[in-house]
Amino acid sequence: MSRIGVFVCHCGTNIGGVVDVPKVVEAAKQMPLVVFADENKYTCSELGQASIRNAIDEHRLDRVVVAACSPRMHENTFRRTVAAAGLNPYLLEIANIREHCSWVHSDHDEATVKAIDHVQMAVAKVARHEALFPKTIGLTKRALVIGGGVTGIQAALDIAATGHEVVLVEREPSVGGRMAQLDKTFPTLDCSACILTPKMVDVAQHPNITLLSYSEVKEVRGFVGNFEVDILKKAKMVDHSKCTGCGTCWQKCPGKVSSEFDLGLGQRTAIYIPFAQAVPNKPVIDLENCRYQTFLKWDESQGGKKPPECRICEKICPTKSIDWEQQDEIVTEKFGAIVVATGFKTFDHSVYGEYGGGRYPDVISSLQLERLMSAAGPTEGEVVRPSDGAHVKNVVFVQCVGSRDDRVGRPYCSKVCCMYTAKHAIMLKEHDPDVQCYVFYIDVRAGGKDFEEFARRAQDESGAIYLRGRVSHIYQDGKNLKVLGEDSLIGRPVEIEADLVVLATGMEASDNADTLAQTLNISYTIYNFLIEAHPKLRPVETQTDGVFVAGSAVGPRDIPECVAHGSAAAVKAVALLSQDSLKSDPLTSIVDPMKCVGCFACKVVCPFNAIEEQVTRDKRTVSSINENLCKGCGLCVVACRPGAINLRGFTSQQLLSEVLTLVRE
Amino acid sequence: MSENSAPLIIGFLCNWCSYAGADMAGTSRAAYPSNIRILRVPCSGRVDPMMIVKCFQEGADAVLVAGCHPGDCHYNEGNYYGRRRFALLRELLDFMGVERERFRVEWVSASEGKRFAKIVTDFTNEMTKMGPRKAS
Amino acid sequence: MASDFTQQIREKARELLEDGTVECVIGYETGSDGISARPAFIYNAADVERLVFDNTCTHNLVKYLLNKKAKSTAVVVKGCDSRALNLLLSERQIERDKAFVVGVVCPGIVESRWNERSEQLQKRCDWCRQHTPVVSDFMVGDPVTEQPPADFADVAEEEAKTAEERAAFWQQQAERCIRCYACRQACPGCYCTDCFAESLDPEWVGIRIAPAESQMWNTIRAFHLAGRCISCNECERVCPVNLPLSLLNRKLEQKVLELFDYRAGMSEDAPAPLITFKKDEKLGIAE
Amino acid sequence: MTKTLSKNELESWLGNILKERTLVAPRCVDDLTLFLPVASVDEIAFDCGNTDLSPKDWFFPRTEALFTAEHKDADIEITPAVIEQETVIFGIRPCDAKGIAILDGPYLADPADSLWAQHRAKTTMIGLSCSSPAPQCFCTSMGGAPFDSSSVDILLTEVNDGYIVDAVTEKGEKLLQGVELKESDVSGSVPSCDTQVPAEGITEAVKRAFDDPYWGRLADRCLHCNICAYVCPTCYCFDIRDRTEGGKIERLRTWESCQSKGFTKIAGGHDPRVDKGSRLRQRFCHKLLYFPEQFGPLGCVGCGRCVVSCPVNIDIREIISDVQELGAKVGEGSS
Repeated sequence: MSRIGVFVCHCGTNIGGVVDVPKVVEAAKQMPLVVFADENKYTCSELGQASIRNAIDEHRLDRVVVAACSPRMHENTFRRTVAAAGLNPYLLEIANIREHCSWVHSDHDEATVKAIDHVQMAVAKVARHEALFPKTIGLTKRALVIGGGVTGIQAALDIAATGHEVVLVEREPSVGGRMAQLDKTFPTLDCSACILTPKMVDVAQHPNITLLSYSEVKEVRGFVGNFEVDILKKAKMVDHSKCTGCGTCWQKCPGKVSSEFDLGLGQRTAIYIPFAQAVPNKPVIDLENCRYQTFLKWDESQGGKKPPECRICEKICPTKSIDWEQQDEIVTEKFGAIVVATGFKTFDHSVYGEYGGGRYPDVISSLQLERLMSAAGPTEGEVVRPSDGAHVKNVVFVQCVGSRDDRVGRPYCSKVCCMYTAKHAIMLKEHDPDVQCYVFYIDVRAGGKDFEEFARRAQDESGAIYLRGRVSHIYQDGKNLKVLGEDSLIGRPVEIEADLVVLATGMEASDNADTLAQTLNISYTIYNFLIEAHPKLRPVETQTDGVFVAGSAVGPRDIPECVAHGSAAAVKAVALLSQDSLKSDPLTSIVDPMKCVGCFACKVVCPFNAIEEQVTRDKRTVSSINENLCKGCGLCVVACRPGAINLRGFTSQQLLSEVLTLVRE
Repeated sequence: MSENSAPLIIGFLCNWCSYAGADMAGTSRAAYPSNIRILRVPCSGRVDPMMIVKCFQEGADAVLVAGCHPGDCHYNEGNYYGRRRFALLRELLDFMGVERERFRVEWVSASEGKRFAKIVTDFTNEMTKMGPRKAS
Repeated sequence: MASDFTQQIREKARELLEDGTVECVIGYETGSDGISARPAFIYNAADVERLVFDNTCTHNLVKYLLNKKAKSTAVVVKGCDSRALNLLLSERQIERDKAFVVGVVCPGIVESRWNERSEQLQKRCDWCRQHTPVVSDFMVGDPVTEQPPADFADVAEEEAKTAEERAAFWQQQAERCIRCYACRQACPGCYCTDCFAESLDPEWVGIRIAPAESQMWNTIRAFHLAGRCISCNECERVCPVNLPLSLLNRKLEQKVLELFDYRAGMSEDAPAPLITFKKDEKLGIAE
Repeated sequence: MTKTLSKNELESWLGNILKERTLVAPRCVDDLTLFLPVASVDEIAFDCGNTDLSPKDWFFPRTEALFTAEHKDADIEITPAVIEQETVIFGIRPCDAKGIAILDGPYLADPADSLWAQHRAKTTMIGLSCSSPAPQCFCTSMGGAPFDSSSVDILLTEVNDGYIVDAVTEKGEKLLQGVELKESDVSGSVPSCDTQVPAEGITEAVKRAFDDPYWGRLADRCLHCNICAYVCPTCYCFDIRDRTEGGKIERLRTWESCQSKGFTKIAGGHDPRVDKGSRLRQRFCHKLLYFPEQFGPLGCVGCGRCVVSCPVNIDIREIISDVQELGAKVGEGSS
């Protein structure tokens, strides 16, 4: 038989002013199993807590009900209180008689009746409570960072700085991400490469960081502190342990293809580094375009001339680093924490038929303009037309391409386009004072430090003409482009002859972000952006413990935000890795293997992959809960028809006891 | 306690959104009738249809289940499963003579204190008007 | 036709038992009244002559696969029964390679009781949209593909009553129920080793054999079959006090079809409606 | 000479009984015939044959409180259940009445079950001879007869223009006080029960066939529902559980059956009758072996309800025949 103590709080007059507290105490004394009931002015005060501790001692209480404010407020406080008196902290139940009673009801009698009912429910529930004990689990003190853009780089460096090992996985042959493609950054006009490359080099050189470029995460098993990750290392065909990155091979390679990094505006070779400052500064061979591969695959029956064997890279490599035998390889690594920073890609504007659908060479994306403006880009910083190489004079910018547009399924704002277009207008004017820029916009969103000033500068100092309205049509007219739009402020159609049109393409989640999210068991929006645990208060955590998200993989963000989130995720990861062991929340599901019939409805509904299959001694396959993965939602409990699963802290017995106090009185 | 013919409404509120929303109603002193008795559950997906049937079978006049808005579930998916279960359960209950109005499901976020108060007020008024349940 | 079916089933059974494909054939034989069928378990080829198939073969024999410890069992199934196979396969209660399914294209089953046999087809045959088994290793009869449209006139009739009338109706039914659990024992979808109804703690269904408890039992029994009931209507047939259990099952069947476009047991892979969801679906809940 | 009562006189007599006591009689409720209290004589189904459920509900209710307990200050106050209402059951068949009577064996053996004793004392049974035994009936094989008066208080036998009245017990005579009976020389035609079951020596045969695989094979088809036990007039097993409401506790006894899984589960989780065969065998061993060994008569009265109700046609008559054969075979083997 339990010995339950009930402590009813006046909360000053917050409760006592409405609820007849002494009456509640008297009613509590009559409830089954209650051996002690008392009232406090403020139960959460040191005095109030002491009275609970004393009563536990004096009356040998084994369970405690506190009738006070919401459990969301002080449940943990009172758990510590009862624990201090030697009780298991889970042998406590809170009756919410403030937020759910005295604060919302003015009739004293009704409020008192309700308070008594809530106390009775809590008493009935706590009688069914059991002592619960968190489990201690060990952890691997290493972090995995997925994505080597500026966010991932920042996160990796910050984690590494605390002495923890980091593995940074990057899908491309080099880290750097989108920021590496930019010329300057707004609103300071810092050279993007100048501020990024030192960090890229730091990553490569940091003793605590292992960089796995040209690699992808394939499979994630385990749980917080104990992840096991399969990483696919794609075959580079170059032995990076021998290669010095001297560059002879990519200078001599005859296989020329369009450069992804330069977005089709320049070329690269088949053995290549994506850009000059690439890290690692060692090449990979693009087998699709390698002449030796074409030679190997050549089939006489297809006719034509047999291609040359090539193998020039192999012949000229001074360190004999070319390795034609290399294969894709999967390595399995253990981590305690994972930071996801998979970034974004730009919207593909070819879906806009009215903008030429990608057919006009002189209608380019903003990111392409960045490459044109970059001194390290395909034109060495000369802004010329892709079609004929002519210098540009009239440039039209079209905003919100793939942003704020329901028609293309992108209703959200990409946040950075207004600012980078202002930057482009300013930069173009700086390059060539004769250039005239026109900007078709919907709104200019310039919220941010120095942003509004910067956007004004594009108009006031650089003379860009901002036209509020959508562009309805762009077409080729001789060598130039005609841009038809509307200036909605004066309500008149506008026609501008341009030699270059720049589309401010929005941000989208990077390719396969959804697949990766599924692998990691974190959620993602319908646009494939990752979802944080709480958009305000837990911005880098996810619903899966130990997995953190940062940067523009979560949603459109600019560089400083990405860096800040990278650091934030790093701190969260480090906070986790700095612990000697982890304590699991004991409020998890539990399976009675005798009752389980092995239908595994639980496994199907569990959002956290916490249900495992287990074979009993009598050879039945039954479910069992991985308590480290279980979050205590209770979905499995309801899915389980035979009632083999229960949820600690919210057992069916406990909830039913509460209900029965209401209906059987 | 359904004396003086006031309807007994049993509310199951998910801890993360709706229970917090009811807390918010308190914090903002948004008054509502006192008939409802509130149980805290981790998720609307933890509310077992058996529990709801039990409430009715033992004489409750009405049941309210409140959870996070679709897409906001603390456990990602709990309310989606709940939604399906409740949709069918309500049909079955109605078919067996427990009017569909007596079993209400609402999505209430942690910030919707006023809305929670309004929901409970409307529900209580409706149930008072309908009167106690007839059978069993 | 019936005698032809009987012959084909006997021959197949003989073959399966003789070549050791199966240890047991579960089929039908003539009952003690000499006019209606009952389940038969045949272990020896010599006994296959006991097997019959006629329009009194009402039992859903799939239920028996749940307890079979044999390495391999052959089972005779009608169209409706066969859907139970998919249900049990998807819920991992039986193993496909341990069952040899003798499907019978169902000619329709008549109302029969011990020593009583009418020529009136059973209710479920009026609703039936599955004369041809959905799972079979050997088919008796020519498969029919025609599917009549779903008809829920019986449900609609009940729904036309007022809530108060419906409550009173089910109250009367609950008063009759003696909680023998025959409905559960006959149902292929009821296979829990510990049924919620007999759980002492939590005590969902009280021990009293009384209307409130019986109401709880009947409601939850139906709900546990929501999206799982394969419409064989064995529950109603076996009920010794003739409770109209099919009404509850069919109400849910209708709703499941309407809301989720789902019919239980039609395939092994489609997830049952209550263990899946669609984010954007509209179900009339909190909208 | 016999005493008779016309149909009208019977009805007015029953009408008088109804005023003072609870009158329970066969009533048609939709498609079922059940023993239920009647509010007027019109409700009685006089020609219903055997009812769908047996009348045992009126002696061994499906649910019955044994006592209630309540907290009184620091103490617990227990109030035992008392049966006060006088009840008359009209239209009970000789087989069903015998079913009740033989349960005096287990229920009145020391220590007697007080509730059973009270029910028996407060209830008067007016039997009705069975004029047209149904195809499933086999009472004569089980030591009964369609006109057997041994277990009722009054036996009525339908004749052309009324009923022959036979007051069997003192209780019966008391109930008939004040009723004017006609003297008559009519005699009821003696119906016979066609179905004969070889029940003689069955106890011995069951004993011999106890370990035969027969039971396991029979159980193949058994669904293990409780129909047979719940329709049976002589199945008397029960379960006991407490029910709380507020601060009150009721100790309840309800029907249970040896066919239920877990019926014989004991503390610690062991169940000696876990397989279906042993559970099914228990039913027949109890009726045909243990009951007669302990209390004398066979535990089956041949009412035939289980024969009709079993959804998979487990037919006790067939089993008796089978077991006789088996027993004989085993007997030969051992001798």
